[in-house]
Amino acid sequence: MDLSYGEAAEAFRKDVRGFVESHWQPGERRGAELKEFVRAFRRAAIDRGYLYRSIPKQYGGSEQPADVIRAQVIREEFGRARAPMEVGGNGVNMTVPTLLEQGTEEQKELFIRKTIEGDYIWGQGYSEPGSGSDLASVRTKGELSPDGSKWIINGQKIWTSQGMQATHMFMLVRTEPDAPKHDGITYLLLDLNQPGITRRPIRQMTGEEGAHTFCEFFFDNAETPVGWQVGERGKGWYVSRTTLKHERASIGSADGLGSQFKKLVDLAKEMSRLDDPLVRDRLAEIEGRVLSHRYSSFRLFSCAAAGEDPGAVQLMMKLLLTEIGHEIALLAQDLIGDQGLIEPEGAGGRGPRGPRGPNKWLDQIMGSLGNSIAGGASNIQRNIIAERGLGLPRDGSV
Amino acid sequence: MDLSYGEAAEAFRKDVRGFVESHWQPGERRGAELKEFVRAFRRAAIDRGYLYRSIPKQYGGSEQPADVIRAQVIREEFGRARAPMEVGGNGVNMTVPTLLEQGTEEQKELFIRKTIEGDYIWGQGYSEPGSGSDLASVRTKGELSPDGSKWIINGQKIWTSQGMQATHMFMLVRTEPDAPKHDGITYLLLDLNQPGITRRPIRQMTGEEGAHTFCEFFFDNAETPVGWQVGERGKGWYVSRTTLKHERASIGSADGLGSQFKKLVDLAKEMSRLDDPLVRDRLAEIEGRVLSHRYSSFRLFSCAAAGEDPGAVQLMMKLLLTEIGHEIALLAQDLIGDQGLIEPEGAGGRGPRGPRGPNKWLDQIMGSLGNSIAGGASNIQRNIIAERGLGLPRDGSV
Amino acid sequence: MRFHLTSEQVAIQDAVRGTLSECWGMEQLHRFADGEADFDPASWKALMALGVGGLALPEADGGAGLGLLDAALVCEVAGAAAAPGPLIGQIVGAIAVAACANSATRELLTAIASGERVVTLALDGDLVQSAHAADYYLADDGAGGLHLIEAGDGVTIESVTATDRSRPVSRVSFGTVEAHPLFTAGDPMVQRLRDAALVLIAADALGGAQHCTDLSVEYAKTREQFGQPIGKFQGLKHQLAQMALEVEPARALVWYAAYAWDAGLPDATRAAAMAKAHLCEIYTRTTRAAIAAHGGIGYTWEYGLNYWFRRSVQNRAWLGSPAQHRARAAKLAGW
Amino acid sequence: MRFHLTSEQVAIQDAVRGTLSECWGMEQLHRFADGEADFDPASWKALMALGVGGLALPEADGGAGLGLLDAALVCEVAGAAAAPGPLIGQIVGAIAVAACANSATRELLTAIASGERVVTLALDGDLVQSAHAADYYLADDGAGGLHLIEAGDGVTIESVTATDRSRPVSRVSFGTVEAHPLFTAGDPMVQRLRDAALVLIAADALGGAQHCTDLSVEYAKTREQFGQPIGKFQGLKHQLAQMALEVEPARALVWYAAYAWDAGLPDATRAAAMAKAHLCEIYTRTTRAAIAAHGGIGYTWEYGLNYWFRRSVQNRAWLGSPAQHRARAAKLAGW
Repeated sequence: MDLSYGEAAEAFRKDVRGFVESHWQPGERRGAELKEFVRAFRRAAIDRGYLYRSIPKQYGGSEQPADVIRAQVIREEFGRARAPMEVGGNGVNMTVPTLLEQGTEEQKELFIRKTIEGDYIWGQGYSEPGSGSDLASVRTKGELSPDGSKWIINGQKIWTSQGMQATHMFMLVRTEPDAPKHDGITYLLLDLNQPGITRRPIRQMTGEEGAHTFCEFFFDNAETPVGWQVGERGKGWYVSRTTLKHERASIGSADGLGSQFKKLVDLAKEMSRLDDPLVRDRLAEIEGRVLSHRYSSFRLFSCAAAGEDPGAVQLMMKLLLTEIGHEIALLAQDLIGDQGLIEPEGAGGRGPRGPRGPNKWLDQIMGSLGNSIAGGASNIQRNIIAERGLGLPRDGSV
Repeated sequence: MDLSYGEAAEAFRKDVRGFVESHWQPGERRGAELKEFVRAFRRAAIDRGYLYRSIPKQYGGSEQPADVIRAQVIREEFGRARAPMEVGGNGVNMTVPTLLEQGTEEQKELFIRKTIEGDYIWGQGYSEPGSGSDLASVRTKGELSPDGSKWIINGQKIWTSQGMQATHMFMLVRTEPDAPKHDGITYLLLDLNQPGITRRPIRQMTGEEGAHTFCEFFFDNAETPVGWQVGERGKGWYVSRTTLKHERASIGSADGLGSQFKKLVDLAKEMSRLDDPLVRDRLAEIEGRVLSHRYSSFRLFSCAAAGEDPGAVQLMMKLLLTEIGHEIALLAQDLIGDQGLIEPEGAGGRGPRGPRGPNKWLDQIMGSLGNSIAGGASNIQRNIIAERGLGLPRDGSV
Repeated sequence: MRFHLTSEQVAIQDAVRGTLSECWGMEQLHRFADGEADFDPASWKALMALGVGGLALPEADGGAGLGLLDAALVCEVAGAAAAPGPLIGQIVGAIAVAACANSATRELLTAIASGERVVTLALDGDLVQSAHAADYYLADDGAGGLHLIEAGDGVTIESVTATDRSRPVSRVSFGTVEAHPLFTAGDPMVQRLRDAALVLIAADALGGAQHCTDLSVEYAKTREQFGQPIGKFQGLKHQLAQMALEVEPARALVWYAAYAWDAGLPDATRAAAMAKAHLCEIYTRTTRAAIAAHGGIGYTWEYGLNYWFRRSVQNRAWLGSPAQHRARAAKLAGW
Repeated sequence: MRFHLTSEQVAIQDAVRGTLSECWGMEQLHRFADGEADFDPASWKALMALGVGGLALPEADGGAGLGLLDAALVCEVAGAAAAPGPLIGQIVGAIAVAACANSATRELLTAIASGERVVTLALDGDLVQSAHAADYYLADDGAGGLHLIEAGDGVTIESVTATDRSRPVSRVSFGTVEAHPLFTAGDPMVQRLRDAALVLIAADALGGAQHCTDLSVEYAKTREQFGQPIGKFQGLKHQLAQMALEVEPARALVWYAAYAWDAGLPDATRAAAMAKAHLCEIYTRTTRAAIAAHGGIGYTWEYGLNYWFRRSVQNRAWLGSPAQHRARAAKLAGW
């Protein structure tokens, strides 16, 4: 085994670093000026083939051969310099790949470039109040207008991330009420800037409620042209299953977890608890799982680079991360002790707030519960591991 | 609340203690002589109304009004003096109550006295290799002899405790192969001393094998008179459900657990680990559950004494005990460390054995797993708690 | 021998439950949680009208002549309802004043037992519940003595955003204040009062954990997924059974700790530590499990589960963490 | 960048698995477990014929020129099969002898690498695997130095009933013995050899835990209860998923520890401690979970699961408990 990326990659790293150093000089720019500078930087990065590598040139991508190592090197070098990477979000991660696989030429032309340049921000319209994990139980209705030119949408969607900023939505609506559960659904794109759509932020247990939280959407005769339907009518469920390919493998989540664990150790030190044998033992126990996650993500990354199937472990990463999050939360809560009785600056709710000291861990302590959003998600994960990973018989819950 | 038994009970305690002191003087008696002395002592205790209180005098019992407090006092006083109590075992705990409720006059006459005097030892014939928790899936066949005078039994039973000593068996056999699962079963009594029956001890993971372990029974045209059938033909499943009433509540299991926990603390001291903060914390954490179990058994006992329903907690005691057993096992294993690498005197298997020191905890470390005998028993317990205790919908597994 | 609730005790719990259900529903909880107040006079008056302030006082002192056990049963119901106000401080304060020798101080008893005057705890640290509303602070002097400090001059109160929205704390510091000395360092009552507080916190945790379990079970019965109530899926079913398996047997642990305190048993102090440690662990695990069992809706502010989670955060840290009390219990056992 | 097995490494595991499946099935395991022998020549010869003894040795020393990682992969398969014999001692012994300066000692290398001479570990305590069969004992002198002690005069062996029936230990004490000094106290090789042993124990635990999980999954697919395979009941299903969730990600932890040792990375010692602690915890939990998942049959001696449970008992205690290695890891991290 060898955790170095190899000479070719290091040579490539030189190029990337050189590019970033010469092009990412935001200096004192602010506001609109900075925005324009970022835009220009991204364009240059695309020309170099550093961003949107899986997206054809004609739609604004750089159309590069898939290469997870290069992709990782790019992430590392851009990250090192805090240079802007792909805009990310649902648009780039879900809308674009779906359109590339199943969209019409017109749709690709219409949406992809605007999306990767950040003009269009996409909300996901899958979950509904009644659906939870059972995403196929879509109730939001879609009906063709009398002249057959547009879809009329009525119903409600929930748990839409970035909902307050979203300009567009990709959604599942029930268009064939009488068809079997999975066959009466159509996949639509929707412009959110129209009457007949109201959105409401969902306040979370953390109190968080601002721009970056989840939203609820209410549709009252909202409209979208039939041309914005992706895939066949009634086949929307299968369109939504379009899995994401192309350089998805990354060591990102492991790096995030690693630095979170480092912060946990720092917290123990800050609270003068690092010499407590119980704390040391729990830290080491948690780190055993943190490192298992880290090295497993190396393993996934390595398999992806070699184009090999890593097997069941890839089905376990999400649940593993969730469980480690719970363990970190429990230890963090014991470490902050009394400090946890006051909310940190920035938490939702009333009145003057305490300083953002160790109590800022409350965000993680509560936030770690957010991973179970969408009805017993962890139990769904366990089913996926058991059925797809271990080959145990299905019980009809996924 | 009040954990004393009250004056009446203490007065009664005096009587019992007086009786025991005057009658339980085994002295140097051994073997047959001791056996006869024990027999005589039990007879005297029955005359005094101290043993077999729920069994009518005509069958050899003392036929006393149900009184859990008195029953508990008797247990305590007999226990204090290590005087012999009821013979116990499946016979007294299951056969006798079942016969009292559903047996024919002839059966009561035939079996009860012999059972409570210890002449008949009963094995339970419920589980089969294929059945596990699904006890109603009985495959052992019972067919009437041509002349209709006896049942001919063919098949196999497993997990019969005290199987090597048993003289008789109460069993479920399938007599109506075509009837629905629960309605084709008949409850039979059987004399085990006959050709056509072979028994084999089941060697357990502890290595334990021999007189006190579980057994497998093979029936090859074994016979029993039709008169030994309990309840209606085909209704055996419901006969076997006969629940045990009369003074069942006792603080026994809690006392057992309490002294086991005390031994665990002694082990920590013996291994010089009692000053290890991790050990102290784990001990206190386990004790929280040990005491919850202890005080809950007080609660059950108190409800029984008052003839009130304690509610769901009574469904939880078995699983709680099982889980505490696992926690104790894990800590004990860490406490004995290297000593666990040698089996204690008395463990099954080969060669010379190590001394019976701290390694004797291996019996508990492995034995705590025996609680899950009979297929995922703990999951069955969880279902019982969820369905009968919390009123959640049945899923067809119990 | 009696180790389960009497019909009178059940009746007390029903009365408190009924009263709170009238004046402290989710609507009031939401409003209070986002308001500025650290005290809710309406529910306080309603509770005090039931005489819970003096429940544990001798009849001679105008109390109900009941014990800490009965007070714990009240705190259990209050915990289940996430009731506001320094209920635990009031009960412990009344016991303290009733037990003190100073007749001038004892004159305050009637007003405290009736709840007309509000007492809150100011022990270990500077975070105090209902600090703005309190008339008296039961405070330690750092040297082991206990005092009843009067609100007013010399008491500085700094508002903060409390994590526990149902029992908001403020930062309190004492300068030169009016204080009634209660017990000097070493007086056995000092430990007894701390033990009483621990038992009542454990009882509050018990009620909260029970409530979170009940909510989860109810939700699992009604919420449908994949064409059946989610409570029919064995995975969730067993998780709910596990929650109940933690909470229900622990009830007797709280009962015993209260009973041991009332009966003055030698292991009363240790029983209080065990109950506080064990129930607060369970409360933490149960609130987390309840939110997970609910999925998305459990994570929303509106649904309200988070108020119990936040309450569990305060209960856990209040007067010492579970690990600290387990360490005390180990010491007290002579390990 | 490469962090998954090569086809050669997969082939090595297949070869070892195939060889063991021929000479070490449940029948042999049962016979050995109840026999008096502490060594099984047949399976040992078969394994050594594959060259596993010298796998981690430079080709110059007649080894395969591979690394500890490859040796760990072999130990993983041996753990899955509950293979007998001091395999870990042999591999570590070969590395030790190959690395020592004394040419007379190095002459033993061929016989050791080939498995013709058997090496077992006698570190920390007096319990030694295959003590009767061993030709050499890799022993510490209590002062931090390592020696290769020859079997024979001065070596006293007391037979005991070992808990781990697949790798039975005996009590060994050394009097005046023939010993080849290997490394003196403070020589970095002393720590390196201990680290290697820890990694190989972790690998054995990984294989054993995987085997117990696989057996449980297979059983759940075939065993029927209440008219369906028990593996369809979500309760058990999720327990099996949880077992896999523990074992599979931990595989990479073992890989990394071995890789760090081979590459001589600065965190190699810490990685070895982490792997030993974490995998032995998992091994303990997994064997217990597997027996519970099987129900009655898992508790029988015949079924054989208990051999892996017993093996997990030795792995856990061998060269230090998980808690001890977590404490070391904390120290090594500078916490």
